[in-house]
Amino acid sequence: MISVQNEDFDPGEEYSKLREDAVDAGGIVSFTGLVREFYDSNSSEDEKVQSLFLEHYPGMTEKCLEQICDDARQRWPLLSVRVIHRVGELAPGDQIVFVGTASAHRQAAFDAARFIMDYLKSKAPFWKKQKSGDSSEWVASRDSDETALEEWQD
Amino acid sequence: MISVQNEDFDPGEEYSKLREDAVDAGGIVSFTGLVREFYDSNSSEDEKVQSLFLEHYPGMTEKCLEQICDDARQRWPLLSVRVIHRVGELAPGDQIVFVGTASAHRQAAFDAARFIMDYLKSKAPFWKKQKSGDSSEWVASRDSDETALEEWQD
Amino acid sequence: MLNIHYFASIRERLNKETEEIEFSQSVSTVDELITHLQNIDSATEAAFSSAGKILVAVNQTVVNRDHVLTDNDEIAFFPPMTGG
Amino acid sequence: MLNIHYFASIRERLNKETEEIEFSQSVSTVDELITHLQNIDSATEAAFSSAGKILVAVNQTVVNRDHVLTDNDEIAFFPPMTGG
Repeated sequence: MISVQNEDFDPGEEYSKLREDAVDAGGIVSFTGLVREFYDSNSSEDEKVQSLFLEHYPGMTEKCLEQICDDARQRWPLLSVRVIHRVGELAPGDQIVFVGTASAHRQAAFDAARFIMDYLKSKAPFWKKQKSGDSSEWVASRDSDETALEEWQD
Repeated sequence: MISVQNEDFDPGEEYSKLREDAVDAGGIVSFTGLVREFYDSNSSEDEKVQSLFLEHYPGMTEKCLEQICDDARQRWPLLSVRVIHRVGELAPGDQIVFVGTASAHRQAAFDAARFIMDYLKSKAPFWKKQKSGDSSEWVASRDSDETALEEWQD
Repeated sequence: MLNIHYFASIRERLNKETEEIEFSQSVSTVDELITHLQNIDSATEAAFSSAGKILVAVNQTVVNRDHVLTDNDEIAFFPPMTGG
Repeated sequence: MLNIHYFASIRERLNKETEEIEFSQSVSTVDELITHLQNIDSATEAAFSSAGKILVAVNQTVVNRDHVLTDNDEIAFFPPMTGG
């Protein structure tokens, strides 16, 4: 199940739902991504990020996330999958993304969660704009995020 | 921080503590292991496991878990690590182990959590005895758990 | 009609979110549509040439530039994604 | 004295959790200690020969069978671990 939402989420509650849904699960992996107080790379001063704005492509976002979860289910025997991605205005320390996977075996749960995060980073239509001081700029995509995907190519 | 205990734990609460402790974390990974209703391999009937007894080596267990966490901290830049392992009598569906890792980057958090679980499985002094029907037997170690460790060898 | 959507930095450079373009033989591929859009005004021309890598989705699926368009397609232009 | 602990299936086969053995030159390695224990009684002999892989820890660290013992060591025998 996937959600794209403005509201915050509760990883503990999401874990409980995964555990309820996934009968005879042997392992449940949860990943929560948080907004970091990273620094503005284009700025001469090291200004803390004050806020992050998450833009997305309604419709395509949900479609992409469903596709990524389906791909994960094809690769690993998952009992349950949950993805939440927030959009809109966020502050440093805020929760931004949740990925939860349940499987009979721990390796499948770990691999699937990492796979979903890797794909979600550079294949789902989200764009981050960060505000620091008086300036705001779009966050550039990172080569390391593209490289992470190579591991999963057949 | 590590705990070896009879009592159950709350993964949601553990996540909240990790998030509090790990200032400027970018990703938090939680793994929870659950007792499966697996089947008695020596039995001719496919009897459901009724209970699992976890024996351990007090003193050495804590020492091993600390060592595994230290090794993980050497390999990855972790902001916080949490391991809980239950001992004593458990039933199918019960939570048995929790591993939580927080890092600036998601890959480090994922890899460290998987590393800790892989080592904990076959390098920390825990032994499982399962009861199904009238018989009880010690769970045999699995080759796949040893193989999982090979990935982490230098 | 081709329904065009712009996102993130591309949207800001063009200062518009959407536009509609008459579907015709001269815009039968994504590549031809980009050339057509660049010919309409210099702002679009500048935006497309300076914006770095631009991705294209047709009907909400990322496609290559030689993708063949059909009438009523939903076309989106955006920079590389930065989710998660 | 050598303080010996048995765990899990080994403990059950021997029907004891701990025992103490006088430290001496004839039990200066883990290997020699095992031989010594097997010579004491046939139950121990049978347990050690039929139990499959047995791991040894000295002072709570897993060691090889050629590990050299010192007086007051805490020695533990157990089957492969099955945690998690």
